[in-house]
Order: sequence, then structure tokens, then C-alpha cells
Amino acid sequence: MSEMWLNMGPQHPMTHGLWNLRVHIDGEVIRDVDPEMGYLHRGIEKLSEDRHYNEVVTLMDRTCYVAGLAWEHLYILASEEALHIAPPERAQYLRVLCEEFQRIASHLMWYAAFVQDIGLMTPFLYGMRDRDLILDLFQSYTGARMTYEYMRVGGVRNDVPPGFTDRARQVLDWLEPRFVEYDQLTLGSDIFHKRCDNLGVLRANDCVTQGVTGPMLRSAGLKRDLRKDRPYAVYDQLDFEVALADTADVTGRYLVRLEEMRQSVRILRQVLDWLDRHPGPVMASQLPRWLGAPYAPVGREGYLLKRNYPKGVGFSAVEEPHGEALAYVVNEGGEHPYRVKFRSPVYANIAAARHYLVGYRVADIPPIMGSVDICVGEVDR
Amino acid sequence: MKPEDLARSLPPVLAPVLLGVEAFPGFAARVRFRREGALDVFRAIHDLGFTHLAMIGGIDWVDHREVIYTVWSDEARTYLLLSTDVPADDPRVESAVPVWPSANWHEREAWELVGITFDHHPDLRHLLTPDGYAFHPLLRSFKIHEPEELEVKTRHV
Amino acid sequence: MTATPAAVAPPKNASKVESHRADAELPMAGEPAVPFLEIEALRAREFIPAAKEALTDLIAEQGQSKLIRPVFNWAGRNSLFPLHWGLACCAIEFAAAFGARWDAERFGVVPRSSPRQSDLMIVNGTVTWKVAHKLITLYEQMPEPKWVIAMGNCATGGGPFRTAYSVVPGVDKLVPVDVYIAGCPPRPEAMLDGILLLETLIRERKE
Amino acid sequence: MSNATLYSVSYDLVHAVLFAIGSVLPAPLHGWIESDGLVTGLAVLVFGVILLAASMLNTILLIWWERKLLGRFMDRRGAMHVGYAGLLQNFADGFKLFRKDTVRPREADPLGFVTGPTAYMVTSMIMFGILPISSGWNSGALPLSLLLALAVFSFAPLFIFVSAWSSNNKYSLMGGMRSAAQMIAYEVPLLLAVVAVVIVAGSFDLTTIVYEQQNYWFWGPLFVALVVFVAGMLAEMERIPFDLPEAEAELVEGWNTEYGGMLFAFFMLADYLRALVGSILVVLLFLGGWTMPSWVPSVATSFPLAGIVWFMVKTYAVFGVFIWIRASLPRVRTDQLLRVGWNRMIPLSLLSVFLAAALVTVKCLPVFGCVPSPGI
Repeated sequence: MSEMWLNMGPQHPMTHGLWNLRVHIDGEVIRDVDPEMGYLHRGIEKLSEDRHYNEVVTLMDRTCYVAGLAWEHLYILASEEALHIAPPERAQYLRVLCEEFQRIASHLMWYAAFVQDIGLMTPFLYGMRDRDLILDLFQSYTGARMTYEYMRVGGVRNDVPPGFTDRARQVLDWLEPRFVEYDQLTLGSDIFHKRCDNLGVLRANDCVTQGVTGPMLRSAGLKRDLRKDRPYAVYDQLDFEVALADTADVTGRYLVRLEEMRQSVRILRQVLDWLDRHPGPVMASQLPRWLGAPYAPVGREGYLLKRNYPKGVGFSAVEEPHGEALAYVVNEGGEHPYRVKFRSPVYANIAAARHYLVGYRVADIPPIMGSVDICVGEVDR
Repeated sequence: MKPEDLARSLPPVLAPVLLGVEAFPGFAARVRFRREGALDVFRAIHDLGFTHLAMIGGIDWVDHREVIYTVWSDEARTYLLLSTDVPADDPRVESAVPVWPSANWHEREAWELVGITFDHHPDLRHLLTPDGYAFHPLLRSFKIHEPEELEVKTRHV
Repeated sequence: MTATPAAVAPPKNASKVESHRADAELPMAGEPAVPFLEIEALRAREFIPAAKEALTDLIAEQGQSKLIRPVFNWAGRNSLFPLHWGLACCAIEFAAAFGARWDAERFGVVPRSSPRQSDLMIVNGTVTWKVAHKLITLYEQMPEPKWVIAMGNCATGGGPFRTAYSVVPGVDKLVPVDVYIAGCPPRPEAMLDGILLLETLIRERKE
Repeated sequence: MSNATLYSVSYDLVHAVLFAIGSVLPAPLHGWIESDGLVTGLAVLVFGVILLAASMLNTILLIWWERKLLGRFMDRRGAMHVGYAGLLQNFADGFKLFRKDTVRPREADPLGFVTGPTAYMVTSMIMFGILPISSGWNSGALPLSLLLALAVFSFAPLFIFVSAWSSNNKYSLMGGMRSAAQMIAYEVPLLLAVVAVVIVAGSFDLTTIVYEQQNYWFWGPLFVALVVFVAGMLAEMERIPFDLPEAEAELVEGWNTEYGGMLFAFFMLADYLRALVGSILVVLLFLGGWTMPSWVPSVATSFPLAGIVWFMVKTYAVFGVFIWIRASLPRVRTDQLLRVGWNRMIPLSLLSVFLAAALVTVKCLPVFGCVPSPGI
């Protein structure tokens, strides 16, 4: 076999989404790669300019469909800053609850997809099974499995139902032993280490130059976690550790994600205890009328036009399951955001593909790209 | 890091291109500069420890366009906003790729969606829209249609 | 969506791939540098009789004998291999349907990665114009008999991205759709229900 | 049991039918119809058809067994709505694939594209004419049946490569290359492991090898050879952890990416035919074939067709182990696979040959007993 370009995608089992990895291979060795994105470009930033502030939340769920609540949180934090609205504390705790549960669910989805990439069939089913338990919890208070539309400017749509915290604790009790089981299924196998050790290495300084964030960065030993470094919501009141590894390879990313799930369980237990002890309102009381009541049907009519509302710019940075997500919302005094700009962590992680793929083999592409944890929705937006 | 500290630590040669270092919600500061000295400003900011470029975005203010750069410093643990204005009839600015290689895809996106040309960019081609797509959708002049309003079902290949 | 009678494909030929070959009229002389593509547009209610006739023709061609026809019909409806690809959000629910709780394999539904080996294309997500011609290619690569399920609101009619500049408002603008599943995204039960509905449709083609 | 074999049954059947036909025919035809040559020929044909049908049925049952067992490993149920417990699911799959169009890509080579899968299928089916299933249940009792079986078994990489090359697809090509490299690398240790068995049994005839295991099955004293043989067999059958040629994650469907319809069914069926053959070979060479140890009560070994029943039970158990491996191991990489093949498997198989020679010299082992003297 001589050198050739290979199109892996848009329909390819490796991609986990809709994108195309063009690989220049020599035999089985990768010489160059060129990711081709945009197959899922839905113009979310443009559509946001045509929607009310609370309607944009609908788009946020679909931006990253495995971490919808984290993206809702990101957008809501930015637009609250742009609109000068402060949410009540219970709403902030509920948002943290959402985000951490979403982190576990997203990582479980990643685990399911990743192990399938290296040929393990059974853990895929286990990951999906345990993820469904978390989705059941989401369903009990947001009404949906994946697209929640739960957060609102000024708070959250509704409180959790009675008995929720106990059910959530049951799920956490079930999950913690499962993490050990996951490790046994993967790390317990020599073949896993043969496949994943020293694979897709991206050292810390390369991560910084290429803008790579999230578990990929932390697996290289650089301790950067926006929940600690730039605490938003109520993360400064919660006790947790930043998951770290120093191998900078696929195994390191695996370890970091598993540890993050454990830390999320730890955070969630604190949040659940707090929620039990502090009942209260979940929406800000002083909302401008044109934003609508939290239970008002979302529609294009029925809103009062706003006049002379102060302008503003909102910026938020959230440690999404995939990495650092940024939002920049410009409020120019209309009912709709003037401009919404998002920064997706996976976007930068894929852009650096050349730096962690070249030199490895074709058979290494699935585990490496699997360890990046790709969500094409938030890359293409 | 306060805006005044930042302004003091920037080299004085940059004074002609700097338009102001001011406080900004969510960021350590906002650094506004003329587009002529963009690369020098990038280098100076990068040397201050802002090694991680998080995003580049373009905003269409109809009469002019604004390019925003969000950078992060691992020492100061804070974000910094860089902003420069480009005229709408000549929307071009120097590429940040020599300073921050991660600017590559962000600039490609800003080029195709907001129509800002980045000079000396190594690989300025379409990223999200199909090749040959002739519009800049994130401009205010680009209106959103209901699909029924389209006369002919055509698309770019 | 203005569907003039001229844009409606003759139902007789609906089963033939050529009638849906959208790239049959690819770049013509005098067109701009960017080749534009005409895509035949059919409405949902026009597709259903077309698909019915196509399916009947197909069975009349291939299962001549009254003895063999029910067997092939039974086999065809009980062994639907969907194409393994994920477009957007619905792909996650598509994957969840193959998880332990729903286990779509109970019904003989096994995803295949190669379009040559699949009989069912589940369009599980938003279809953009950039991916449209690849979707058509994949559809054409699938051997007859084949079916399409539009899963979710995006594939059915554009969903929340209906007004977006880059989104195809409904995959039935590109390929004929047999079953539409509502939901954003549909739950895995809804997806399985759609597949069972398709099985019913195939069974009814016997007469 | 010993006097009624499948061949004798089919001979009697053909004999009765032909004589019934011959009795009503005029004299010249009468003699020809009842001639021994015609009866024998037809009897062999009937025998072959029955054997083929039985092997196909077993293969389809094997797929079902894999789907159900794999489902159980994964906390789900597998196929269950078509037929009782999904038993008819694979028949539905087969009929559907039979009915589907067979698409040949325009750039594909017409000859190789069709010949490859067909020859792959045919060589896999030939195996069933060679392998003995129970005493008297093989068509040709050849003195070198083991050699013939392995020779036919190793045809596969050629046909896989032909079909992969002629599909004119990059993924198929890479899958075909990997398949050829892998099968050649694992052919050598596989044969060396078999040599160990042959040394101890003193024969290339599979029936003799089975009868040599009356005192003890070979898996105990020849454990190293068993390990090498099973690993090599996994590679030959292209199952996880050695399923690189059709690695679904990077090569879409491997060398059968471009195949659909009936040709794809050929591949699927031939894969499982080979899996069945592999399991049968493990049973024949190491697990005593259709015989059972003497401590098993004679009630369990003397009912009609007991040999076949035990043989099938063992075969399905061996395949169950293969499924278990598939459910719990990740896939290795090509270079690692080849390195293990050449660096680990060949020394191990040489060791097994040495151990077998030592066993023959020593003749008796404390736990297992003695090697039967050759020729019994």
C-alpha cells in the first residue's frame, strides 16, 4: 500500500457524530490529518439573535446533546450578567446539581463510546445502563431525558419534586461501586494497557499552545479547572479535588474522567444535603416583565416590549464535561440577544488533532479520538 | 490583576496602538487597541503570561465590526478580553496564529461567519459552511427566513 | 414548501434509484462556479402512496410465488438492519435504544456500519445542506429494498432549526421517508415504535 | 449404535427407493437402476446433503447461541421476538439477505468480487466432509484427514484478500491486508500445536486421534498446545480480540464493507462455519471428540446418537468460551498481534512439541495415566 488519503467520515463508526477526519496514511502509519467539520452546523449563534433570552435555552440543550444542562448553565450565567439579574441561592445549587449529574452522564456516555472504540462490547451496555439511571432523575424534575429546557434567566423553571434527594442518593450509592467495576473491565486487562498506554500523547505545553482544555489538559498534569480557578455559581462553597494525571496519554484521560465522576459524586452528596436543609424560592422575584413569568408559555406573543432596559455584556466560563466552555452575550436593549458567541472545548481539542494523531497507526485513531470525547453538536453549533 | 497593573506592565512602545485598558465584567480587563499594531499587542499580552487563547469572535455593529479575543493566564488565573474595531468596508486584521497557534480555527470561523479577513493566516478556508458558501451569516444584514419563503430549493455543494 | 405537480416524481418509478438521483443534473454549462443542485421535493402525503406502490412493485417483482412472498415479507420485516450513523441529538437516543434497557436487538434490529448491508436509514438528527449530498449518496448505496425513518423533529421538518440558513427543513426533501417519528428527541420507545410501525407497513404490502 | 451410521442409513434408504423404482421398470433399466455403483453414488450424495444441511443448521444455531449468550453477558436479552426465544431470527436475516439486491460497485473487479465470497464459503463447507462427527459419521475416512482439514482451512486468507482487493475500497483493502498478514502469522503456531497432538496420537487421522484419547483427553498433558491452538484459532476465526480485519471502529466493516445482499450472507455464514469448524477441531484434538471418560455412567453414553449429542454439547461449550472471550476483551492492534504471533506463539508451540515428544518417551504420567501404544 502506498500513501493515500483516507476519509473517515462523515458516516464512520469512529466519528461518534457527523464530521470527517481526513487521514493521510503511509501503510498503516498516519502522516497527516485534516479534520473537516461543519456537517452539523445549524447556525445556533445566528438563531439566538432571533429568539428571546429564555428561548435560547432550547437551542443550548441541542448544542451539546450529551451535556445539555452544562450548556444551559453556561448560557444562563452569561445572559444573567448581561441582563443584570441575580438568581436565588437555591437555584444556584440546583444548577450545580444539574451540572454535576450531567457531568457523570456525559462521562458515562463517553465511557460507553470509548470502550467500544477499542473493541470492548460489554461495557458499552453497562455505561448506557447506568446513564439511564441519571436520565431518569433528570426526567423526574425536568420532564425530559436529554433536552431539558430547565434553566431560566433568574433561576430555574421548577424545584425538584419531594423525595428527589433520596432517589438521587440511591443512584449515587449504586454508581460508586460501578466505577470500580468499570476499572476492572478496562484497566484490569493487559490488552487495554497495550492499546492505550503512551498513545495520543499531548504534553502540557502543547495543550496550552493548542488551546486544549478539560480532561485532556488535566491528564497532562496541568491543574486547571474553572470550578476551582474561577468559581462560578456556588462551587467555591463545595469541597472537591481536581482530578489529575501526568501521563498525557489515553490512559491518563481515562483515569481523569473516572476520577472526575467520583469527585462529582462527592460534590453531589454535598449539594443534596444542602438542598434538604435550605428550602426556598428558585426564581428571582424582581424579574423584568418582558422576560415572562417562569411558567408562562414560551411564545412570540404575550411579551411586553422592553424599553430603556440597561445594556450590558455578559461573559461566563463553565467547566463543561468536555472542557472549558465560554459564552459571550451582548445585550443591546432588545428582546433578543444582540450577539451570542460560544467557545466550545471540543472545538479546540479537535483542532489540535494533528498534534496527537500524527505518527500513530490507523488502528489508534478510534481510541485516541474516543479519548478526546467528541460532541460534534457543540463544535459545529 | 487589576486593569491599572496590566496597563503598567504593558511595554510603553505599545502606547500609540493602545486605545485603553479598562475594567470589564467577567474579565480582568478589556484591552482595546488599533488593528495596525495587533501583532505587537498579541506578543506583549502573550509575554505577560496569557498563553491560552480561548476564543476569537466577531461582532457586527453594522457601521463597523469588532473582533474580540479572550485569553487566559495560568499564573493570574483570569481571563482578559482584547478587542479591536475594523471598518465594515475593509474588515481585516493581522492573524494571531504566530502568537497563539490555537487561533487557527477560530479565525477561520470568524472569517466565514462574520466576514473578517485575517492577514497572513496559514490556511484561511471554510470550516463550518460548505466550500464556496458566499454569505457571512452572522452579519446583521443576513436575515433569517422561514423555509417557505425560499423560492427555489437550491443549495451549495 | 411549494410543491408543484411537476416536482412530484411519478410514483411508478419511486422505487428506482435513478429517479432520486439528485446529482443526475449536476453541474451544467453556464452555471456559476458553485454548482447548485436541484432536489426533487415531495410532500409527505405524496410520498406515502409512492412508497406503497414502490413496495408493492418490489414484492411483485421479487416474490412471484404466493408461497415465497410471505416468507420474504416476514424475513424483510423481522430483520431490519439500520445504518449505523449519528447525526445529532437523536443519535444518542438511537444508541440508548440499543442499550440494556430497550435492547432493540430483540426485534432483530442490528446496526451495520456499511450502507451496503443495511436496509433501513434512520435519519437521527438535523440534516444540514453540507451533509445532504452525502446522505443521498448513502441512501443510494443501500441496496433495495430499503426504507427511511425520519427520527425526530429535525429530520421531519427542521425542528427548532427550521429557520436556520444551513439546515434542510425535513429530510423528505432529499430522500423518500416511510415513517416519521415525532419528538425532540424521540424517546427510545418512540424509536422502537417507529420501527414496529415500519414492520406493520411492510406486512400490509403483502396484499 | 455402532452398526447404524449415517452412511449406512442413507445407503439403505437409497437402496430401498431404487429397488422399488427398479421393480416396476423393464429389464435393461431394472439392472442398471439396481446396480451397486449407482446406489453407492447416490447414497454418498444423500449423505452429503444431509451433512451439509445439518452443518448449516448448526451454524445458524451457533449464531443464535452467540447472540443470546452475548446478550446475557451484556445485561440484555438478545433476539427474542422472532420465533421462540428468537430462534428464527437468523432465518429471517438469511431470507432477507437472499432477497436483497446484490450491488457490485462500478469499479469493482467483476470476477473477484463474486468469486471471493463464493470460494470462501465453499472451502469452509468442504471442511464438513472431512471432519468426523461421531463414529461412522464422516463421508471420507481419510488417513490424513487432519492435514487435509488444516490445508482447506488455510485457504481463507487468499479468498478474503481476493474479495478485499476486488472491492476497490480502501477499507476493504486494509482489512484484506491485515487479514492475510494475521492468518499467515498464526498458521505456523497452529500447525505446530497440531504437531504436538499428532506426535502423541501417532496418526493424522482424526478418528484415530479421537480414539487415542480414551485414557485421557489431550487438553491436560498438552495444555500448552491447547492454549496455542485456541489463540491461533481465535486469530483464524477473526474474533475479538483478534478481529482486526473487520475492526468496526476504524475499518468500517473491514473487508466486507462493499458487500451486501447474498454475498454478504456468504461471508457471515462462512465466518460462523469457520467458527464451528474451529470449535469442532478443538473438541476433536483436545477434548476427546464424541467419547466420554469412563467414569461417566454408561446410561449417559449409550443412548442412540449419544456420540453426536456429546460432541455437540462440547462444541457449543467451546464456542461459549469463545463468546465469553469476545464479551470481555478489547481488540489488539495489528503490530501487537503479529508480534505476539511471531515472538510468543511460535516458541510456545515449539515448547508444546517438545513436551509432546517427552510425553511419548515417558509414556506414563502420574495423574493422567499412560499413552496408548500406537496402532490400537
